Amino acid sequence: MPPPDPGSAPPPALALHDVSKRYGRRWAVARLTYALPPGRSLLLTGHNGSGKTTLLRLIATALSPTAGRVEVLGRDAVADREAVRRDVALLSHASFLYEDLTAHQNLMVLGRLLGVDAAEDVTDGLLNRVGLSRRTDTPVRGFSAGMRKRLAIARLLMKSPALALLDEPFGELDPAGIQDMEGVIAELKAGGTTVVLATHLIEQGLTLCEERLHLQDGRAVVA
Amino acid sequence: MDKFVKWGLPALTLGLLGWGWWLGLAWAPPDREMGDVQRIMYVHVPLQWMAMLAMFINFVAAVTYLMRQSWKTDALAESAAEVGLLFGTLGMITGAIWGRPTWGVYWSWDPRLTSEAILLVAYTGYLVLRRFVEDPEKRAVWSAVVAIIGAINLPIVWFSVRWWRSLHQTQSSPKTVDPQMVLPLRVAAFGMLALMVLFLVHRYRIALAERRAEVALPEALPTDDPALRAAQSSKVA
Amino acid sequence: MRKTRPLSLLKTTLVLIRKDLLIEWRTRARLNALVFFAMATLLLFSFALGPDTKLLERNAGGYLWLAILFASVLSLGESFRVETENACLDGVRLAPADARAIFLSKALGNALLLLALGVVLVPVMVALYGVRIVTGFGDLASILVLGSLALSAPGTVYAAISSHARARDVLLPLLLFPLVIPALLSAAKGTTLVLQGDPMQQLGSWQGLLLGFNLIYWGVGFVLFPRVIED
Amino acid sequence: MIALTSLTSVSSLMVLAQASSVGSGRLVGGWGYVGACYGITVAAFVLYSVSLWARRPRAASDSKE
Repeated sequence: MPPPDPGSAPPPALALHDVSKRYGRRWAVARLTYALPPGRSLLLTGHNGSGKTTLLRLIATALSPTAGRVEVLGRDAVADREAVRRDVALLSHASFLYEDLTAHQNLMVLGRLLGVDAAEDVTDGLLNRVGLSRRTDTPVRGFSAGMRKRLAIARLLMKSPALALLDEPFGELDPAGIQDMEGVIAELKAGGTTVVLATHLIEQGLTLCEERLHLQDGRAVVA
Repeated sequence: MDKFVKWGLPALTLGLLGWGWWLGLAWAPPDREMGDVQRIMYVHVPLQWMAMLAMFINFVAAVTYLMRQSWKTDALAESAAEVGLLFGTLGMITGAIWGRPTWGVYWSWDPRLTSEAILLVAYTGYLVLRRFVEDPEKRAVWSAVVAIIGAINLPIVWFSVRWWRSLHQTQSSPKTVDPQMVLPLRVAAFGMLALMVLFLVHRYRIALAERRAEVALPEALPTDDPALRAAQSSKVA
Repeated sequence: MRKTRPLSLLKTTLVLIRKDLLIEWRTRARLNALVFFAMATLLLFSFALGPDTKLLERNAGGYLWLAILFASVLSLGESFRVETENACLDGVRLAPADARAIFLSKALGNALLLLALGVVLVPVMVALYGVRIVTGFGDLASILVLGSLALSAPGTVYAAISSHARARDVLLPLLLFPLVIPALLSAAKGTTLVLQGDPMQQLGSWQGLLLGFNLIYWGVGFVLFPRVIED
Repeated sequence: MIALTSLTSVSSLMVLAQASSVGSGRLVGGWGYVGACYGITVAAFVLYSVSLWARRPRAASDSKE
């Protein structure tokens, strides 16, 4: 991909060019073409197994497409993998958390990997933000599902990504947690982050996102 | 091509192997020291050569796969490993039987036999790994990595075992090469080569068919896109 | 936006090693169990062979390295089990951390662990088998360091592979054992020479073989590991 | 032609296997070892051929190559 020249309009935060991903004989994502207009956020809907998670993992470069091209901010997700990874953060079903480390240590590992300045202060601030400031020194093994979700979102915020991919962020959260999560997402958007949100809670999603893409058997369906 | 594999190759195999073994068993003179037992050479040595060749094919296919993914090289690597394992095991068994009258024991920790035994265990591991990974793509990549590492290991094993043995005594296997032994060995080796190719071709077809059953091959992108279908049907109408 | 700067390969490796050692420290009960497992292995060799002290003395080096090898299978498997639990390996590589840095950190961390295990086991071996360290501690240390490194580099690649396969507990030793035979052989021979004296100056060639093994497999692992963990 | 050669050689092989007491040279005899080697090898090849035949691809792609 040639880099976008600086004079022209900004590249879409996310562009899919005929993207397919195969697992064995099954096409989890099949010939998906889509471009997200700049400054907008995307709501992904669809039943279980419709390809939402696979699509998010493709965008996050956790998977490579079998065919087609994923572009994030104008950069190819395979050829320019390293740079795309710096811009993208994924909140996935798997929490990416080390069970044997504390909340604080988990965030510090990521902070150091990213080369975050003053990682200690940032970590404390983030733990405070997600309401875990009283449990910072408890190993994750003792956390409830909701607390893991909060810590995972703190992990995502540590990266302050240009594109945030949220896979079922409201799952396993109590009503207060859902409200907090909505606040976090609104904050991310206010800070200039593009959000791609996959959720069953279509109502919440529609208030947060301007665009919508409905998936069925890995294909886009006009909603 | 298909006809050759089906009829020509088996006939060639039987002919060459039969001729070579007849030469080896009846025509060639017995060895000066080992007598008739030496006739094992005409089956043992070609087996070893073909095992090496098959393992080499496996290595090349694995490297090729990592450079450019294709189900064909993956299938070839799998077939070569299995056929190589068969030839290698037989080579080792015949070697051990040969060792009995020559050295008085079946197993002498001769560097060649020992290295081969290690190699065979490594390739058994390779085939077991292939069984235990369900995702065909991951299986192909991982087994290619294992094949490459295993092939690199072979010379290291060879040197280390030879060193390790040389501290005790050097095992020299007497090989007085009579010109009349060369011909049967050559013919038998070509026969064995034909047989290996025959096995390889058939095993490769099986492997490729298995891959076909497991994956929609990459060339076959899904085409039943509703939008596309609609466009086509409108064109027809 | 928060200020971040990309780390060098070395820096990333150090961060990851620090994380792995922190996890080992926080789960030190597991670590203790590993040490006792290795000690029990040493002890069992002496039971299996009966009270023939001559035999034990002569083969002490081999038994030491067999104990380390068995323990290494457990520790290698464990070091990747930690990473697969919540898909942490995905989290690390998407952070992003260079896959080669992940290899280096895992392999170095495991080598460090095996080295520590070796240091603990040597006095146990001396006591159990009645051997003496003849040629000096420097030689023994070099064999321990080279041997641990030699087990952990290919071990890391294979542990990464088998951690995602079915029957991983069987698969790892099946893949690893034939591969590390040269390393095991030279480490055991080298240790035996250290314990029984080296009149014919053979120690150097075994050290050389170990060094060569290390160079090859650290190189191969460095190149191939990214293919193993990236999709 | 080739088939004919193979036929004669197979039959001569069988005859040879029976006349196993003919030995010369320093290490006398040992035809048993020779027979075992050739026998095991041929048996394994036959078994493997059978296994290949049993696993043969049955789909339509059989005729494609």
